[in-house]
Amino acid sequence: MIESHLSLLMVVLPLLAAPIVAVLPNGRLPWAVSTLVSWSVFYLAAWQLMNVSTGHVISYELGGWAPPWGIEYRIDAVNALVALIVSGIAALTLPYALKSVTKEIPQQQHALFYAAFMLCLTGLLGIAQTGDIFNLFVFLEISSLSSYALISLGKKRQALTAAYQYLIMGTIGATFFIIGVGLLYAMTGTLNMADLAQRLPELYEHRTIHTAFAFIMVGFALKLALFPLHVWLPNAYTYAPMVVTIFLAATATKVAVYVMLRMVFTVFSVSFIENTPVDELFLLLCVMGILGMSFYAIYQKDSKRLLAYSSVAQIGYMVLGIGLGSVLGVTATLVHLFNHALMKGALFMAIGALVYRVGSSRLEHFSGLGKQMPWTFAAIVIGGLSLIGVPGTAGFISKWYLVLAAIEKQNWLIVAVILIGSLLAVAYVWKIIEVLYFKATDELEQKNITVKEAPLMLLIPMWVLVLANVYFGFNTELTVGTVEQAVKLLIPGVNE
Amino acid sequence: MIDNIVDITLLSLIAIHAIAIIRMRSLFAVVMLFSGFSFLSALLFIVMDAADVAFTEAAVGAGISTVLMLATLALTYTSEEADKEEKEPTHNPWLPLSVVVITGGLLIYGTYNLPSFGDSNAPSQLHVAPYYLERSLPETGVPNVVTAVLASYRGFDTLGEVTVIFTAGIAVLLIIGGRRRVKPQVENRDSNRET
Amino acid sequence: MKHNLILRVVSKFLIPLIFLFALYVQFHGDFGPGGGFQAGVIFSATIILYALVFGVDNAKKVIPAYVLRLLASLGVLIYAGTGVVTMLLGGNFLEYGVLASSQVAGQHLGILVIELGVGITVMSVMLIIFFAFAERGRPALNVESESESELE
Amino acid sequence: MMEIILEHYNYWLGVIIMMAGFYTVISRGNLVKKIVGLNIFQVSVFLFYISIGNVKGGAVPIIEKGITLYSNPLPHVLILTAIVVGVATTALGLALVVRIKEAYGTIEEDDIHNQDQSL
Repeated sequence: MIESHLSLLMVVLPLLAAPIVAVLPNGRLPWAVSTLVSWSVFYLAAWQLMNVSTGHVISYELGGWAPPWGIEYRIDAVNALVALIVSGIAALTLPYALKSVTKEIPQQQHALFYAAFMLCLTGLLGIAQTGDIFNLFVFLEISSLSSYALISLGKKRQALTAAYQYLIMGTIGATFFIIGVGLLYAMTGTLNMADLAQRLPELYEHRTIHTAFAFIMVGFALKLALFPLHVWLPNAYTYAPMVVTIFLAATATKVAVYVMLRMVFTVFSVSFIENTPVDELFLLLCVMGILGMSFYAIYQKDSKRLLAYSSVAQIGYMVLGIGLGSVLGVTATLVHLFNHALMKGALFMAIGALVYRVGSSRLEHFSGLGKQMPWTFAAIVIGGLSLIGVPGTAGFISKWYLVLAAIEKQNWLIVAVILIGSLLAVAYVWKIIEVLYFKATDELEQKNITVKEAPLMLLIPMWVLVLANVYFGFNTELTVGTVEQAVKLLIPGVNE
Repeated sequence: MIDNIVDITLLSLIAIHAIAIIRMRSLFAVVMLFSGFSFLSALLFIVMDAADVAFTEAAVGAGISTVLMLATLALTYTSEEADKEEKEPTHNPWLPLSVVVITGGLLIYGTYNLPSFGDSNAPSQLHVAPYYLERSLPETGVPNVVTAVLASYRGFDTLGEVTVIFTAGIAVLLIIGGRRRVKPQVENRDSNRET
Repeated sequence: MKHNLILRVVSKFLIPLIFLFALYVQFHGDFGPGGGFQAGVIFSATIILYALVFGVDNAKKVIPAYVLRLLASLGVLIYAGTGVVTMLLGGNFLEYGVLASSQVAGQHLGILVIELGVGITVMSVMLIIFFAFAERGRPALNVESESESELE
Repeated sequence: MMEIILEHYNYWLGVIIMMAGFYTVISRGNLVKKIVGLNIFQVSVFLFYISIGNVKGGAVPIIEKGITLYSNPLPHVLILTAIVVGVATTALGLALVVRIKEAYGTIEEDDIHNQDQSL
């Protein structure tokens, strides 16, 4: 009994913290409270994952009303893994935020900033935990509204237009989603995901169901920035304050990918997808996204924008797994979901450390910094290797499973695309490294400026993620083990 | 039948408002038309037995949203630009038009299997809803079923809703809280150096 | 509008009436249409009317900005706190039945309390938004006189 | 034929309104008008939900003695929540518009784009 209360507390803790933080005096207190809350939530998430990794499913009836009449929290290994990613990244981002936010956000806004951050965390965790399709929409909007506000706090004025653009596209996405939910409700009379999964199969032939599925998919393709609906993402990630970029890049799109997985495999099913052209369409868009966006990344002059385009390409890899629709494919998606959060988190934190010292994220301002900030530079190298997918890093594991999934389906085109994508990743990662280490440092030496290594408060969270990238490159028990458990629940009957 | 006539009339009026808003270029007129649009929608909600929704839509759409839009217009146009017209659209309308036609076409296609309007045997009226209508009074003692579902059966959604409103408050304070501050011109250019 | 006598007198009549109506909507939501959200909006309308007729500064004296922020937080805390209390009393989150001796009485109490939370938050957030827009229209402050700036 | 129209006209007119709103959002360059379009788009989705819940001859779902047929309360509840979400989004979007005007001096998308390009 108590265990399921704890699953709910994970969402309610930051929800309670937000209004409290909002009225605290500006200064360190809002930060301290938020950090404490994020750590407790992380602890709960780890505990929850241990609980469900054996195949046990936690069901919690909100308000004491049995589903489908009340709202249900239904947590299996998939939810728990996503919740762990979100809370883990939050628990690392907040310590990092102390220095970074002080530099980027005016002090009179700190309490509100951390309140918005807590709300964003609440929303993302709420999406990850819920088993009710409309409740998901409500928490989606909590996370979206707070992230619009957080993005708009960037220093440059383009942050405002980026936030506005994201607001318009995000709201269109959310509205498409509720159109789909409405159609499903009209046909089945229920909003509970498990209940929907039971009632839908007899309606698979209906046009209305096909339309509903299309709207839900387009809605979330907008939210997760699937090529070609990604246009909001590069601007948002480039102009948002550093901490916000780190947090959103590592969590927000992952949660959207999770929702897509949940919709495709739990609410609908593999047999439904096989009779629609959706899987082929996904594969096509992913191939175009991976190649196009990786190529685009090479030509960027701003480090944040470069990594943002790389994110769009990486989202392609995740959706690729969904498109393949096999056990291996979904395993690859979930493993990459986890690993990509680690590598993008580490890379953006390292870029954040550079920005902290030089005040700009343009590559030309980074020249020669690699020698002056060796720890940050090493973090970028390892993070970059993981992004490319070099053996010995976490990135390799997810690419490996993806290639296996493609070979299993004998889809050699996909295998080729994954390999070319990795080569392109080498090119854009090299671009950052080249500037940092091999570009002449004349300018800096002439002016006799020495740039100090980033402060420990930035280095520690960064290196925790870097080491995680290496650790999960060797020890795959937690990631692949849990994920295999999760996939059994998503695609039942295939593994047994 | 009379229901249908009222229904069609209101819907047509609403559609006319929506289309007029596309064509109208005076922003003040657009906002006023939007207010009318919301008000007519509220009327239609009443016709369709959704009193609570009508009440809220009238207060929010015709009230708060309109006031906020007018405030924004007042803040974004100086007195010299009193005409407050949007610029002539410069882009080719074919791309957005085709997106809209495809989306709309898909939706019309999707309504094919929808139970007919007002059908009391539709799946949506048979599964979860009857439970609320039968049990809410004995279980919660609240005769207004909408309130019972809102506050109790789906109370967690409403907690989320309050949180959304709270988020909006926080967000507006973050974005436009406090008086506008302007730096002297020289410094201003400097801070936009990299833009 | 500050000097229009008719407006001032009429609004002095109207404000208490709208206020009463807001209270009616707040507490009558169980039986008729209405509830916390609608009541909050109507209640904020009384203050907005006051601000339009008597000026934003006077309205802010009635409810200062920090009070609004406190109230907005308070409403959310009342709602979520009710859930925590029901948990402590041995029920699930927001299971109002445990709040009183009988299921129906508990539900009644729970719904009343959370609707109050909704009303408070909605009212204060609407006012926060209104004041933010109203304040923004004033002439800009020159930052040199202040230590911190938004553009920094 | 007449029957199909009578059974579905509510949805169809709803779709037309929906698309009018959607078109306003994606084709217009004025930031305020985009927000208006977004609102129309959302309200039309609300109309669609309430249409789903409507029962011919049903009453407002407030339990009273002697009435047996009510409209479906669940879509009403969902839409109450969605309306609130909509107004929150509108407020946030308009606040951003105000700031964009302060930063760029215009609220036309093309002008903003040109300014960012030229810098």
